[in-house]
Amino acid sequence: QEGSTLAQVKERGELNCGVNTGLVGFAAPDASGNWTGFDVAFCRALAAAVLGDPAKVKFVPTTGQTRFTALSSGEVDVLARNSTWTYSRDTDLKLDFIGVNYYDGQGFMVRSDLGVTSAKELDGATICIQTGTTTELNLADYFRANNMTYTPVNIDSNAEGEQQYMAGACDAYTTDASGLAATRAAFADPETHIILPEIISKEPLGPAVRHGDSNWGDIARWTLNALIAAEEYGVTSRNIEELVRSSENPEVQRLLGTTDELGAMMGLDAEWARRAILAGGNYGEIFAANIGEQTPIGLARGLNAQWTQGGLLYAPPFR
Amino acid sequence: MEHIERRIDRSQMTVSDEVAIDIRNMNKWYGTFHVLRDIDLTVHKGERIVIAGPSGSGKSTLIRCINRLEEHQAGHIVVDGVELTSDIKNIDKVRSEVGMVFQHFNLFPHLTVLENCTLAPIWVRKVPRKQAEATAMRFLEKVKIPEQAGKYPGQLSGGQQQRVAIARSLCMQPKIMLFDEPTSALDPEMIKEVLDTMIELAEEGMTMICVTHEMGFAQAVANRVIFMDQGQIVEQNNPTDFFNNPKSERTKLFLSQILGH
Amino acid sequence: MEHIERRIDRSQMTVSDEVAIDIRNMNKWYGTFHVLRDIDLTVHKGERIVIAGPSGSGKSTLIRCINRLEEHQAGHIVVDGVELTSDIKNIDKVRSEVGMVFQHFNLFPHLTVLENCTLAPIWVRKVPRKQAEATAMRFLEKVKIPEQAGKYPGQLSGGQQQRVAIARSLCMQPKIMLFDEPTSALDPEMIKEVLDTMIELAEEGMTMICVTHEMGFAQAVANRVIFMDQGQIVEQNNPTDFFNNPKSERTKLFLSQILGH
Amino acid sequence: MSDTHAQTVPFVRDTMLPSAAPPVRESGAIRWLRTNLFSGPVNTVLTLLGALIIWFLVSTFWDWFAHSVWNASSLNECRAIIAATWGEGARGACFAVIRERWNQYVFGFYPVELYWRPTMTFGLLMVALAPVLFSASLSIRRVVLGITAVVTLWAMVVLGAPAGWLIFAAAVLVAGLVASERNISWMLPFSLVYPLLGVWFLWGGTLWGPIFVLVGPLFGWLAWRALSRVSPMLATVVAILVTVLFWLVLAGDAARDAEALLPLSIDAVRSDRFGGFLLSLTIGVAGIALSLPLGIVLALARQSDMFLIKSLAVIFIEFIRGVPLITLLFVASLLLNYFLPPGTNFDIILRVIIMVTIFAAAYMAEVIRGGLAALPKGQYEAADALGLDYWKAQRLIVLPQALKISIPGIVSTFIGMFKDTTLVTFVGLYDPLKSMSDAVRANVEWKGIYWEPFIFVGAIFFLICFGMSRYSMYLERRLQRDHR
Amino acid sequence: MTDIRATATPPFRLSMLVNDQRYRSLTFQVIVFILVMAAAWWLVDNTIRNLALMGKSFDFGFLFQRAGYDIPQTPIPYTADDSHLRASVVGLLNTLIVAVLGCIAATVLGVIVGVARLSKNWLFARLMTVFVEIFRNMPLLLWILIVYAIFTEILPPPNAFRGEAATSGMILFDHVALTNRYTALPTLAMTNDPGSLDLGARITFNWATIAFVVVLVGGWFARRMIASWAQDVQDRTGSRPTTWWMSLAVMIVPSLLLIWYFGLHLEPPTLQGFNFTGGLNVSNSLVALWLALTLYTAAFIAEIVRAGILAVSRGQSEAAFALGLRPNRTMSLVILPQALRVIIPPLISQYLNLTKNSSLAIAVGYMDLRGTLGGTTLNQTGRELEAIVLMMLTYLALSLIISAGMNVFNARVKLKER
Ligand SMILES: Nc1ncnc2c1ncn2[C@@H]1O[C@H](COP(=O)(O)OP(=O)(O)OP(=O)(O)O)[C@@H](O)[C@H]1O
Ligand SMILES: Nc1ncnc2c1ncn2[C@@H]1O[C@H](COP(=O)(O)OP(=O)(O)OP(=O)(O)O)[C@@H](O)[C@H]1O
Ligand SMILES: [Mg+2]
Ligand SMILES: [Mg+2]
Repeated sequence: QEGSTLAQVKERGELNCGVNTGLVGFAAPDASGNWTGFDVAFCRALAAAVLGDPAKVKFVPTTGQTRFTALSSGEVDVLARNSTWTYSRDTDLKLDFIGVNYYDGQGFMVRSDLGVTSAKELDGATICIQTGTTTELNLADYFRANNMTYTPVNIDSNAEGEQQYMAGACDAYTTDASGLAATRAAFADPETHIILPEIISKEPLGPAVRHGDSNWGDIARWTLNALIAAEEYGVTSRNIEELVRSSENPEVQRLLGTTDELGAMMGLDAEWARRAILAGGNYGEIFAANIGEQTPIGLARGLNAQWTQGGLLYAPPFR
Repeated sequence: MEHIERRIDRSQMTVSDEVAIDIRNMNKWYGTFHVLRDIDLTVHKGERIVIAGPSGSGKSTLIRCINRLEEHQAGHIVVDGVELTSDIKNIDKVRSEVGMVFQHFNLFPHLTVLENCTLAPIWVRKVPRKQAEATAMRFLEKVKIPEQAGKYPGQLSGGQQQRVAIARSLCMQPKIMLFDEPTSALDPEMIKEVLDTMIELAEEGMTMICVTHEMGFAQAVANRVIFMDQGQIVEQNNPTDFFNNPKSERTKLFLSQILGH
Repeated sequence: MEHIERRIDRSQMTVSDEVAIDIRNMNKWYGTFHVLRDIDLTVHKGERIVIAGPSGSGKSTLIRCINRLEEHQAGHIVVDGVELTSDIKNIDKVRSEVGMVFQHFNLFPHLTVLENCTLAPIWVRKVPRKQAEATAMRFLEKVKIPEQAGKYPGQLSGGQQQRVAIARSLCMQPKIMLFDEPTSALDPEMIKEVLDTMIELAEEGMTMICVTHEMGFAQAVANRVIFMDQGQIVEQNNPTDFFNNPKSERTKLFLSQILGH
Repeated sequence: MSDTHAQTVPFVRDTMLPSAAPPVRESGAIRWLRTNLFSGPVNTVLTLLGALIIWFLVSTFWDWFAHSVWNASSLNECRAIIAATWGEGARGACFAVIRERWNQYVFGFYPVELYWRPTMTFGLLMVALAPVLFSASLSIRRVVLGITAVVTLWAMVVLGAPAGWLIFAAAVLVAGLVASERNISWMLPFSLVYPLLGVWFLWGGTLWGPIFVLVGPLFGWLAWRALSRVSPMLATVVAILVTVLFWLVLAGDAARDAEALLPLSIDAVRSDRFGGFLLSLTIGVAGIALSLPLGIVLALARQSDMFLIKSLAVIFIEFIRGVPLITLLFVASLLLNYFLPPGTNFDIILRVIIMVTIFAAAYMAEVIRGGLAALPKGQYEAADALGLDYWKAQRLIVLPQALKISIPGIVSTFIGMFKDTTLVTFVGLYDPLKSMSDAVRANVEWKGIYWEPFIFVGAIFFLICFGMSRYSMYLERRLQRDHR
Repeated sequence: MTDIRATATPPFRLSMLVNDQRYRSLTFQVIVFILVMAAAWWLVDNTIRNLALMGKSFDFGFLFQRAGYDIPQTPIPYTADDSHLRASVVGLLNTLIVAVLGCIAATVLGVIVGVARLSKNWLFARLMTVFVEIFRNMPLLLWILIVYAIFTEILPPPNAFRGEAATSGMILFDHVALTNRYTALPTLAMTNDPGSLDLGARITFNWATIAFVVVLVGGWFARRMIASWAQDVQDRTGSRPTTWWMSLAVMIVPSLLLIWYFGLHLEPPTLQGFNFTGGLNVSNSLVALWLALTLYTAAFIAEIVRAGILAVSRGQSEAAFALGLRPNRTMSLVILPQALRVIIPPLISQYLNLTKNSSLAIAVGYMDLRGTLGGTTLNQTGRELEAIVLMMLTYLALSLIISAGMNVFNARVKLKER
């Protein structure tokens, strides 16, 4: 177990977590440099599970260019940077996506006064797009498939994309629908922008780890699953202490480590999941706190609801 | 002094009555500094005038005004019948009549000696190159360095360079030559070469104004020596009287310093 | 010639039997050009040798070989008992015994005169600064410019600079001094100052080898004059005989040119 | 006197003419205007053109600057204030963002309660630099150190530095001032340890680390002393080996043990907290300090007679100069991990500093080579003839002169490097120009603010770079005066 | 004589490795060589082990895979179906385009500013000084961002040109539209299209283009012939014939003929749908990058030009004036030939800098070599090692070509000096 990621992280006493350089709601530093966001919460949960302290995370801001390299070179232990799980990334880039923490799809945002109601009407349009993302490829494919032309305006960061779009340097801004919603929500006049109904791709976003260290992959995967499962079983950061003492549900007991030593199977202690949930709450709490409808981002759960609520979130059983 | 070996027979040289340069009441200021004050000076064709005076007395400024390298602010300067005003045509006319030799030669280092000499004739006088080169060679022969024609100025000694500078001016066949301390940047051995050349020019009757401290030269060739101080002409006389019998106190003082060593 | 006013009383000066420099069969090539050919030369302690010869005859090369600024390719050079091979220790030893004065002084312009003189004693001989400065002042006094100690070389005249260069070499308390045309870059007035200094050195019995064309100096101080041509020693003799009674044709020719003007 | 013939006869002036004032049109403002602005048709046109440009710039930007708002908490508030004060449709700058976020532009995400530490570090930097940069002029030293002392201490008090550190900083600053009056070379030891102190102040952690880093060369020196009689070269090799071995093998553990015995540490601040001008200055100063010696070594290597050394230097220099800095930064962030043993990982700021240093050193080497080539051969020969060995000759004779000649080039390399520190934005570091502004704009309040941060950041860069270029001119003049 | 040299060799001892001049440098070099080789081996070994650990290989096969992304500006035909290699070539061409345009513009502007700084006009000279200091002392990245922001924030979007109540109008007789996305330029249309020359790899050249190039190059040679004829006449007769109209004619008349023959005319871009079409849309990222590079580099070039002119002493122009040469002749015959020698070498290194600085295209999303090969391609394929190595080598080759050009030029200029 010497060179394993888990051992390294423990030895270092700190989890290196690759995040976006700044995407409001998902990962962004505030004025004093504290990172917050949906992806950030996962990192904290993982740190809590492994190291026992959600604060023991070093956030490494990565650009679209540097993110996978940072992971494969070992600069970060886990990449939680709204990255799409694709075949080639999983195989050729030698990453292991450990699950999906946000089901997304690529969409378009336009000004409502443009008079466009469908992406099919965007023939000849100028479209702002972040380089180095899957969206770039999806866009090319979509327009070819529909026999349309477009002019890409390549941008480097989300902030820049907003600037270009706001100034009218592009007719449409395309990125993951969640990002669009977040961007639109932050506008001074959100009602004058519409997000077109077409979702042109599947964008399952999830954390990734390096290929080859399955145990570390398991830890990350099951931390995510623990957060999802916690929501399913109604375990929240507020009632967790009580449930530890009183829960009758055997699945919850296993999850919280009151019975069975599930943690030991991954080289962790029994209370790993308890700490992960305590770090920022269960999946639902994290969602609500960072990107939910009460936040300026205002995303609905949609596909990201639990399977019991008609969504796609479905954590495998803890046993 | 000992450089000058021959004296010109002044009686042989004609000073015509025609006026070459006429300066009237000329004044010049640098900012508020009054460099030249009420200069009156008439130079006849064929005259050879030496201007002497302490440093900063305005000698250089005066002769630079004559070909309008400096602008005067009051009075008149008429050169060969052309008055120097800010009219560009007049300036051009005057400059092509007046040759000037500088203390630091100011040869063009990127051109050969021959090219230095033919540049102005070709571009200003519109002389065919062949002819310009022939003329240039003639003058290079006169200054005794025809064999250096193909070299670049950097490859010549100071004395040779100054002679090229003289030849370059002569190639424009000027009516008047101005010299501004032509020998003061030279090593002693080279001074002689240059002075010899100038004496030869004087013998041929060239109108010359020469700022110099070579008093031997002045005694040998000048018709007139002008002594300047504080921007004004303090004394002028023929060289014999000037050196032997200076009138003003300043002149006496200056001569005692100059001839002292 | 007229620079030299006094003659050394040679009888007073001792030339010991000890050998200071012994050059045997030395040859040197630049590429394929054979600059020095079969040089044999023995210099005793206290000897003062003047080397003369036409330009390009290898004089500079010879003395530069003696402190290994140039490498010889065949033969032996033994300086003060140490043979010059490519062994660095020997080279260092020889260099600290041999002082050298160059034609162009080669003072260090970024250091004051005093610093120029103390640099090598402090860094090579590891002399304490105080002591080095005291020595330096002594030698600056000897060359008669103690008052310039605080100035930079750029502020001195050529003659003063050359004297500083001599003092700088002396500060290393060398057993042998080499001079490579020490006066040829100087103006005539300054030559005297430097030659006087060198004569004084000679009077104190310093072993000296001097490349120079100052025949007056040679006659005044040298024990031996060596005449070189085409990389070989053509003639050597005491100065009196050398100048009055040269044997080889080349020497005669050379002397006639040198003494001609 | 105006009679022509009067001139041909002897003439003596009895009374000297007094100096007169120039004619009105030849003097004062009018003449100045005439000669400097309206001396000809072309000049007049140029003057008008210039005036037009100035008018255009002023009229375009005047009201924007005049209507600037310094007190607001969001862009919308700014706009509201501008609209309320100067009427609907008025344009105005919203410098409130600078007021609100200046600390981020200056310190990045450095912990607020520790702002005094970088402040002190850069204040003391001036003291450390004084013996090197302002060695010649007492008055300049007095001014620079005086201002530094006052500003640093004031800032530290304002930023809430603990009393102990205030006293420490004051002590060093006063010592600097005193040394500056007496003999500035007394401060040289401080200048020498400053790099380690500076690193410690900025990053914090245990002081034992820097101390043991210093101890390494000490052992090296001891080894050198012991062996230098036997063979200087062997001694040097051994000394370097001892030093490096000490650093690699012993220093880390020793520091840890010492820390356990006697804790000497301040709050550690991680690299990811660095940003803004703090980051730029850290990279810039480190790059400058490191690239000069490396550049000198490269230049000497390139001038060497040894074919292999020379070729290696040429290849290295030409390679580095042939590629854009940005690609080197990508190497630092993407490829360095390929080239190091699996599992090694070191600080991204350190990696960037290394790359920036290498980049600047290659340019520096060329600049210094120019200076070396300009030295007459006689200087080398004189040094040889005096028995100085290669290194002594280089250090005492050659480099002081070559560096002096190269000062303008060296400083412009520094300026270029300092400007280039903004490029770290492309490897995910928070430079003051782009990343920091993007981060500020990522907040809802400041979304859409562009010009004000640009102006603020640009102005600071301008001040620093312009200051450096003026300083190099001063230095050049001073050295010319000194030695010629 | 022959064996003299041989006798000088003393027997070899081990200590000579350190103490002997001849062997010492050899020893040192051998040690350095071993160290360098060891370091290189260490790096390569680490790389191999790291690659193995990550399960990656080092091969350039990815260059031939489908790129899958679009590029806004393609000097040669390119679609998302083309290979990464072709995308990289497109990027390289884009780098060259901005570099060449930048070098030309920066030279022109730099020379103007440099000369203007020496102008006697106080106001103008000061203004130029301010320009130079401002641009030299702030980061290039800042200028790129500012210029780009000016374009996007200040210029109108295309739909401001739409309809009756258009808030913006096209300039230059309705042929050019400045928008915040691009500058819409008119197309050159031909009524008599001669077809294209196909070079393979879908690179085509219209015969008309080729004809124009031929005519222009021919015209240039003709101009030189006219100049040498004029020189000849001047040499013979002294007066130089006025040739500017002839030069103009040989450059322009054949072109006019070609224009007439091919029926070449401008077709203004029209606003269709979202954007202007039918013309050439030069994206703002290119224009902004080009402009920022130009302004920034021009400030440096201005200083070089100024220093070059100042290096020619005042005496030179005075001597020329005294000979009666006019100021413009003085400039062309005396000052410039001398100043150029000082100016050219640093000028070329500014060209080098500009070319390398063009990699800051990343800030405005201009798809240059770094944006394609070192950007999207790297990202999509995950081949950072190969992509970056290839990219660095390409830049290196560009630099070496430029500096080789400089050396040739220097050698030629030097020759004239002696
Ligand atoms: N361009 C200028 N601006 C201001 N003052 C000047 C300028 N040129 C010369 N002067 C001043 O004008 C005065 C006369 O200068 P000028 O060169 O004519 O003297 P000079 O008699 O030739 O002296 P020298 O023998 O040293 O050459 C001097 O005091 C000089 O300082
Ligand atoms: N580094 C060198 N490489 C090749 N040839 C050289 C070198 N140095 C000197 N020479 C040649 O060696 C010969 C002897 O040179 P040296 O300088 O010793 O002559 P010299 O007698 O001192 O002449 P001078 O009186 O001119 O100083 C000359 O022909 C010279 O051209
Ligand atoms: Mg004068
Ligand atoms: Mg010699």
